Amino acid sequence: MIEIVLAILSTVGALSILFASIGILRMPDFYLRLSVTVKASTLGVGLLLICAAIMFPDVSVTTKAIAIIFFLIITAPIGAHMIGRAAYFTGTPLWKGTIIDELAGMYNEETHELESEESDTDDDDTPNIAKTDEETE
Amino acid sequence: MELLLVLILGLLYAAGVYLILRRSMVKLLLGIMLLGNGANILIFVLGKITKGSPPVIDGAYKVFQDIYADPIPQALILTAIVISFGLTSFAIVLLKRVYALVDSDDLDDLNTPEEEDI
Amino acid sequence: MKSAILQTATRYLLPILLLFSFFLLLRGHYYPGGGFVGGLVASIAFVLHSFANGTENTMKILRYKPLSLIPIGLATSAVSVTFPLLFGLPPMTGLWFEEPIPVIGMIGSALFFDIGVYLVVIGVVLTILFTIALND
Amino acid sequence: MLFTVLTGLITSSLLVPFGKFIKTKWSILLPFIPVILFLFYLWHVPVVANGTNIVQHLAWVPSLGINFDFRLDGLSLLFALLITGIGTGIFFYGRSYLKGHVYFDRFFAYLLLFMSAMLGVVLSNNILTLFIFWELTSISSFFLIGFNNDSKASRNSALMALSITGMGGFFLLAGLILTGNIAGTFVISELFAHHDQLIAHPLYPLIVGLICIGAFTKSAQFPFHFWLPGAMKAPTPVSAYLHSATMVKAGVYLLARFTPILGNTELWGITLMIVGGFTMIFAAVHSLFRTDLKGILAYSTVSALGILTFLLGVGTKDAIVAVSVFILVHALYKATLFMVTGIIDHETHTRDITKLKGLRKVMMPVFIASLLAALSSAGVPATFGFIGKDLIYEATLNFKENWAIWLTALAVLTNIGLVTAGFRAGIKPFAGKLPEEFRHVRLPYKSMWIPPMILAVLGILFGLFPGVVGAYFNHQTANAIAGGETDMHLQLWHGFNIVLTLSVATLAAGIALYFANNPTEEKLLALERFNVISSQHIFRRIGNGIEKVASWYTNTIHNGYLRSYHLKIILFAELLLGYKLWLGGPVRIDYANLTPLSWYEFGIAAILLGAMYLIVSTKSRLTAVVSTSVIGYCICLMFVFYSAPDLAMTQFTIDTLTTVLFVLVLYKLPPFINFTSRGVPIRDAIVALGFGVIISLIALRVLYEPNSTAISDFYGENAYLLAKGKNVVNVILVDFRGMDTMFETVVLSIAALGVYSLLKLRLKSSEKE
Amino acid sequence: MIDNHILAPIFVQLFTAIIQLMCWRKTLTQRYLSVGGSLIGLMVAFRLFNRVYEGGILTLNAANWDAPFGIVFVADLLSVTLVLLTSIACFAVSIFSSVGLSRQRMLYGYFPIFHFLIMGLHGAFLTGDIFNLYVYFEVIIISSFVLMTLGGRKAQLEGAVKYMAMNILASMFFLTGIGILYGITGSLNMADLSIRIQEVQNKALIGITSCFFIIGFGIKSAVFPLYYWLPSSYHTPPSAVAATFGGLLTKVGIYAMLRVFSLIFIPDDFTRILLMVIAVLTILTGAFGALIKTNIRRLFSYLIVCHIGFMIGGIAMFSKVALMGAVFYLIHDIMVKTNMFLIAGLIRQLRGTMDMNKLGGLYSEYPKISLIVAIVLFSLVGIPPLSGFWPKVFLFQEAFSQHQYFYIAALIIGSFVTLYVIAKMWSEVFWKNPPASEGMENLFAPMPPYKKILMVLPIGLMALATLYIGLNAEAIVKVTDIISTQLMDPSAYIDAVLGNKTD
Amino acid sequence: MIKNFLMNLLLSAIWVALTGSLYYTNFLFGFMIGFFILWIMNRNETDQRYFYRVPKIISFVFYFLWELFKANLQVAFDVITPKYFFKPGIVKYPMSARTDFEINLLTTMISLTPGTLIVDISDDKKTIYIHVMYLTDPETFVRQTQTGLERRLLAILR
Amino acid sequence: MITLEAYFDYVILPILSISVMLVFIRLFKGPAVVDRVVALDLIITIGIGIITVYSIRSNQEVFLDVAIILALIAFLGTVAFAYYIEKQKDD
Ligand code: NA
Ligand code: NA
Repeated sequence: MIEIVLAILSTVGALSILFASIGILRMPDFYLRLSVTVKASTLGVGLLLICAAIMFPDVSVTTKAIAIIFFLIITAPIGAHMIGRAAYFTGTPLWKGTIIDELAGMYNEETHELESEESDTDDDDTPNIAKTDEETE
Repeated sequence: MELLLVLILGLLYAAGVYLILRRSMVKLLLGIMLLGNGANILIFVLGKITKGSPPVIDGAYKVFQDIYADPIPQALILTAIVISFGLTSFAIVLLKRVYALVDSDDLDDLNTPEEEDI
Repeated sequence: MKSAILQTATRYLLPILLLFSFFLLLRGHYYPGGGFVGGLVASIAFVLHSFANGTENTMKILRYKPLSLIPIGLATSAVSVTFPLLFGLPPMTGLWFEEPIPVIGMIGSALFFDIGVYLVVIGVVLTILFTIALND
Repeated sequence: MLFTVLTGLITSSLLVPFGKFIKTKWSILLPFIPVILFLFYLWHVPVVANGTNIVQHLAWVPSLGINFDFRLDGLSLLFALLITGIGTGIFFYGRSYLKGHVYFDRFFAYLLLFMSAMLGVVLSNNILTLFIFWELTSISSFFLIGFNNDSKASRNSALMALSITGMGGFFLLAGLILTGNIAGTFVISELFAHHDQLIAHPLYPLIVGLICIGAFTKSAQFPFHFWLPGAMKAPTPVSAYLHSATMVKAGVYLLARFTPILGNTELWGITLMIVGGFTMIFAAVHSLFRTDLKGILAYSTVSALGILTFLLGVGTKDAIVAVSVFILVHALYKATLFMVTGIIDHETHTRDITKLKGLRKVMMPVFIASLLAALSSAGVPATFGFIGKDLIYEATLNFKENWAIWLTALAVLTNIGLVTAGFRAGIKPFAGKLPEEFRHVRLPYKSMWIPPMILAVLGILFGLFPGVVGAYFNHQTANAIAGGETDMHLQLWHGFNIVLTLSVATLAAGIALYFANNPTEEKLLALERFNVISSQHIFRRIGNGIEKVASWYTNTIHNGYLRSYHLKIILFAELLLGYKLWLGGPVRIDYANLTPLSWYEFGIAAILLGAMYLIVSTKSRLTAVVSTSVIGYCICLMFVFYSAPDLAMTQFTIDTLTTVLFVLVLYKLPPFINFTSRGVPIRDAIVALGFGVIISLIALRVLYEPNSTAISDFYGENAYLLAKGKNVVNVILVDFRGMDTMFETVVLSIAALGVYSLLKLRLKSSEKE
Repeated sequence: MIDNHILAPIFVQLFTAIIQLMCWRKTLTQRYLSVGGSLIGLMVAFRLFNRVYEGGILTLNAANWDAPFGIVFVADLLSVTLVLLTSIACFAVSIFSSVGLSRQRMLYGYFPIFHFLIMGLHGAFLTGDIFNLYVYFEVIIISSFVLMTLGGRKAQLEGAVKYMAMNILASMFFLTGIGILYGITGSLNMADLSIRIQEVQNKALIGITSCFFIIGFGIKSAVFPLYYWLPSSYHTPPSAVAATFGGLLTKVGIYAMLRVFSLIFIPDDFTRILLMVIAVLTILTGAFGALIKTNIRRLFSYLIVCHIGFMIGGIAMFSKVALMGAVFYLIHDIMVKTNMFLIAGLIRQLRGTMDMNKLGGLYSEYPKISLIVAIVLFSLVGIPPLSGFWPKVFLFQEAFSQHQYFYIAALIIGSFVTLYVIAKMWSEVFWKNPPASEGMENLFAPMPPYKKILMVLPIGLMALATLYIGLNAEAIVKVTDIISTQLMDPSAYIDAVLGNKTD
Repeated sequence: MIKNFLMNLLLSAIWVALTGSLYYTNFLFGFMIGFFILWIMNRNETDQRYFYRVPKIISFVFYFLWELFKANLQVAFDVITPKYFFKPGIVKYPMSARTDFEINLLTTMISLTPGTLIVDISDDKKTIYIHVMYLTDPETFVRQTQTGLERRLLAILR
Repeated sequence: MITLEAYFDYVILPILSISVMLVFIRLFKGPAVVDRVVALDLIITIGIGIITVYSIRSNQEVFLDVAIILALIAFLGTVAFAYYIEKQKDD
């Protein structure tokens, strides 16, 4: 019984990871890659860790597994946010099929400050801000 | 498999050597780091290596019940890693300072003919 | 490079990482860990904090210059190394209290040595990184 | 005898603190040092003349066989007397000559040092001790030649003299040690017994070569002669003392000393004869063209030294007798002439014989001394020089039949030159009408003209009583050189024979030449056209050539490019390791003993390789850093697979920190530029791959070497029981090998301090050190 | 014999450095601590030397683990001699730098790092464990990096990049060698290795391993095809630092070679020929370089290379006499080279430059200082009976016995070039009238008298030590005799280290 | 509320001590028993927030997991099929969440759901910019998130 | 009957290994540095998975300690790179 549970959990976990890696390969732009990979991999690794927690009948192992999942859940979104923001800021192009970009022109170039409302300094044609890129795969 | 490790370490040495033959200071630094890694793996693989049996005595016991990996190379590599961290961090900063003074990453520019600059 | 998300997260991560670094330090004699890794993790905690809040703010938390940790750590290690000389034993000889203490286990000169290492590592890493960060 | 050597050394060093004191009237104390020493050696004359050798031994470095072994035999005594005797004269003379000079004290310090060293050379009974003093004479000579150190010519001459004699010195050292090695002793008196062994040794030619180079450089033999005329930049007392009477004769002394040890062979004889013979005629001719008094004397000295060398090469008993006498003859007249020259120079401020005239009118006593010396040098009958010349001719005439005529001709020609040179130096400045400009010239202090006068008079006295002189001074000298009994009966008058004929002819020809040919600037310039083939020129050319080669070599090999240094180091390593590897034969691989290959390992390895490729090929610096991180993390995983959790943790944290560091530093740097051409990367790649392959092959070979696990087993068994820890790696780090860790933390601390100072410390330009 | 005092020289330096770190930015305190610590270190070293000279080899098992399980420290006569010499140099440099160095440099940790460097040197000389030796090497190189860059002038940093790159490369070779050595023997204790290496079946592998050490130590000691870092960098740091480097750092490479070749890899014919070729080429390379340099410190740098060749030749001949020569030269060289760079520093203080073309007139202005300098310079040249002469006698002797004529030629050339360049330097720097040029500043004259004395004092002390070595060569010969006996027959060393088990 | 939670924890600890087996399952079981006991005891109290919140949290967890699962499937399908179905866009999202903790939790949740990703947060912490994979209409997305995820989350926290 | 061990060995671990290699292809290709950074982050995350499975397979819980460290601090690298990328744009 428990073996079947383990097999299912690990299979789902491994497949999530596989999808994440296929995703990062296939997705047409950076943001989509980022979006696809972070959660799938977190989910996949989380499931594998649950397997480990079940396999070792030890409190300490379960604690560790939970701790790892917890840390992943805290840190993965932060990492994704930081790099996504950096990418956007440095003008990493969006996929041509992107339908809307409400962030465009919201950054203050000098201070990196981000307004919640359109400020009067904004300029939609700021060359450094991400543009949809026809050449992206 | 040891052969794989041997292949890896050989290539680490090769890549390290290739990089220290470049003109860029950053590549020099990366080369040095790769060489260090190569040396570490060499020490590692030349000790007695085992899979899945770390040299940690099981909680309940006082001595090992099973085979365990040779701890000495591990201790040596640990020391070596930490030492190279010290060297590398100093080197990185040196690079930064040299770049600030010479305004170049090119090692060939490091030949000020000035004799009296102390 | 301020990010509100990173800043808030760091608020939880800093204590967690520090706690974890103590954990690694104390259990080093029994499980993977020890002064080095412990010190490295602790310094990473502060580095993270400095990324989120700026190095100046991290320095404020630390109060003292990380550089001053180096001699303290070195002295701790060096004293625990030379301490056995007082008993006519060679330097570095392990001296142990008779009874184990719960959680930590046996207390001995090795632990003090490791604490010294831990402090040195923190001092070193933070000195290096913060000097660079503040130098720009 | 030790005290005689040390006296000079000690007083010399006492002059450092008491320099000011000795500049006062107390300088009168100085000449008494050589006087006392001279009397000491004079007192030994009767004893030594009986054939007794006085030996003294004092241990110094017995383990090396280098001791203060002194031995006073005829040869040593003659030289010791010359050194102290002429030294006495020079000290008196020099005291007046340099009166009031700022560096009066230094001058005498050097001179005392030199005197001691020279005494050491001639008294040593140990060839290494001899060498020590030998080098000291070179050094003190260096300081004396460069005494007028604000003159560039003076400095260059000093450097030249030291270079030539110093180079010879090192050859000599090699030769002496080789001699000692073969004979098994460094003691001269013991070496005599090894004569046959030494000349039979296959390395005998090498010994002769090395020792001759040492002697020839010191005694200014062709082609090393040119330093001596250059050395005339020294103050005249120095020229008189070192560069005519004593130091330059050290080479002759050495050859004489080694004649019984290495001599009596064709190699020895021919070498000395050729070099000496060529030198004597060459220098004699040269002396004819000089207009500078000291130049004339210098070349005639070289010529005289050539004669001595030549005679030692001839090596017959006659020749040796001639040597023993001619040393004394030459010392007496040449020192006199030099001192006279010094007086002239001191009073008239010129040494140009085309300008000097009629000085007899203002300095008669000087003229008398000078005249006597010139006569002796010319070998006019009834002078000691006459006896010397006779003996030379006798030696050449009695040489092997076929050669005798040629050698004699050579000697005659040389002597004609010397006669002329002697007259030019000794008579010409005093002859003729006194020009207006020299009217004010006065006779110098007595202490300046009395010493040359004494020496000149001795030159006549000895000529009048040659038998006594021979018996007391020269007989044992000749015996010492010959290593056996010689026939020494000096006479003023031999009757009319071929030798006398030759002497008279020489004198006549010399006088004729003196009147026929006057040296002028033009002639000297004409002669200098031949400088291209002169040895000085050739040496200088060689020197410049060496300097060019050195410069080319140094700048080529040490070109300032780090990558080229690395390339050379790696190539050297590859050659060395590759050769050793090739010697070891093929590498076998035993698959049975390997741990199984698994998927995850394979995946990680593939990534590692990819990352390595990326790192070497990328043009983006950040990509390179990312790849480095990948490598680090993959290695971390490898450590996990192979049971090293501690390593994995450390590797991972450190890698992350390194990345952070890179990131903090690198953003300011420009992107990589592809500097090099296409060919260079391929070459480097081949070199790099070669290195990797070599390391891999070595690793494979070691992999199958069974190694003892005794120590790691000990750690495993005792980690908990004795060291109270279960993580063996950590126990090793903090206990078994805790010393490593202790100093590893020191490394880290220093790195941090370094980073701190590197970034914070900004020196002001005023802070030099 | 086990003795806790072996580690005293190391710990004196360690604690001096730590306490100085605690007195961060208090330069005056640091100066006192430095001189005091060096003095104590010197006394401790002298005591240790005496004990070993009289009582034989001492050992200490760190952490109380028997050899070969723990790290063992061994004080044989070679080690303690070098420790003593290092302590003397340390004392001199410490005094010199307390007055001769800019306060800015002291503010940023000059003294602690200097003492860490000395500690590393002591450790390297005293340890009996090959990996521990590696750690000390790293202590040495990292502190030398820091000292070399301290001040951060452009030339300094440029030199430091090259210095660092090649020294790290050397460490890499050394570390690789250690890995292989562990792979074939399973031990790191040098005495233990000495025994176990003989049990290794695959002799070719021993040869390969030894090559790593030759290259690693070869780079450290700056021998022919590996020396580039030295002339690229030694002219750049402050003189007090250059003195420590010039006198001591390359010598650690020589020491390490002596140690591993006497204990672990007894030189075979190939190694001897290789080392001899290296020696000859090193001498020539150094001589050539010295010939063309006009900056006195660059000139000294090449002379270091040249004279390293002398010692390597001694090791190459590997016999008792040859090693006596090499060790004697080592002793002489440490004293003289350290002092030479101090002298260079003094000259710089006096004239504000180190370029021979711009220098001059020191002899007439400072005759007594010049005299001291002359002693050192002529010792360097090997003018008998000064210190540089004696080892050459051994080297010549053994070279003739082994028919090493190329080496003899190289010895002659090397000695001659040394003589020539030093005489030239004397003529240019001391005799010549100073050329009139602006920017020439005398930093020495305005110093208060006590500072002047403190600056010349170390040079004088070292010169006295050099004179002692030269004039009382017999004492040194005795020491080198014992040392080379121990090196040629390491059984005493091995017994001292491993024999404790049976006690 | 906190008092209740601590009491509950104490009870579960006592349970673990009584049974003597230190396992998570055992602890969880003890917690459930404790919760039940406390609920029985406090039925008449006015402050019932604790007893409402715990089921809410549980239901939120399941809600979130379900959303996670759905979105994951969708993305996975998109990833492995050759054609792209997504219509990405960056949407400006005005938050109701105010405290740091609320914002943090919300952003984490949004980021962890496949298909959405926080690109940045405005400096006044009122607006977040979300990269959305399957975007039909920005207003719809904002409304759905506000009523779904954010409302449920704030219901627990406030 | 297939054992769970074999299932881990021959199904799960290969899947993970292939995944990690696929991710590396992205790292290799880029094109932007941010792509590489994300790929690196993913590699580490998958690495945590691999370590977890490996620790199950070798029955050694100590390896999970390594996984904890990875989980806790891997993102610092990503943060650092993000910092770098933004800063670099500044200059
Ligand atoms: Na996310
Ligand atoms: Na999402």
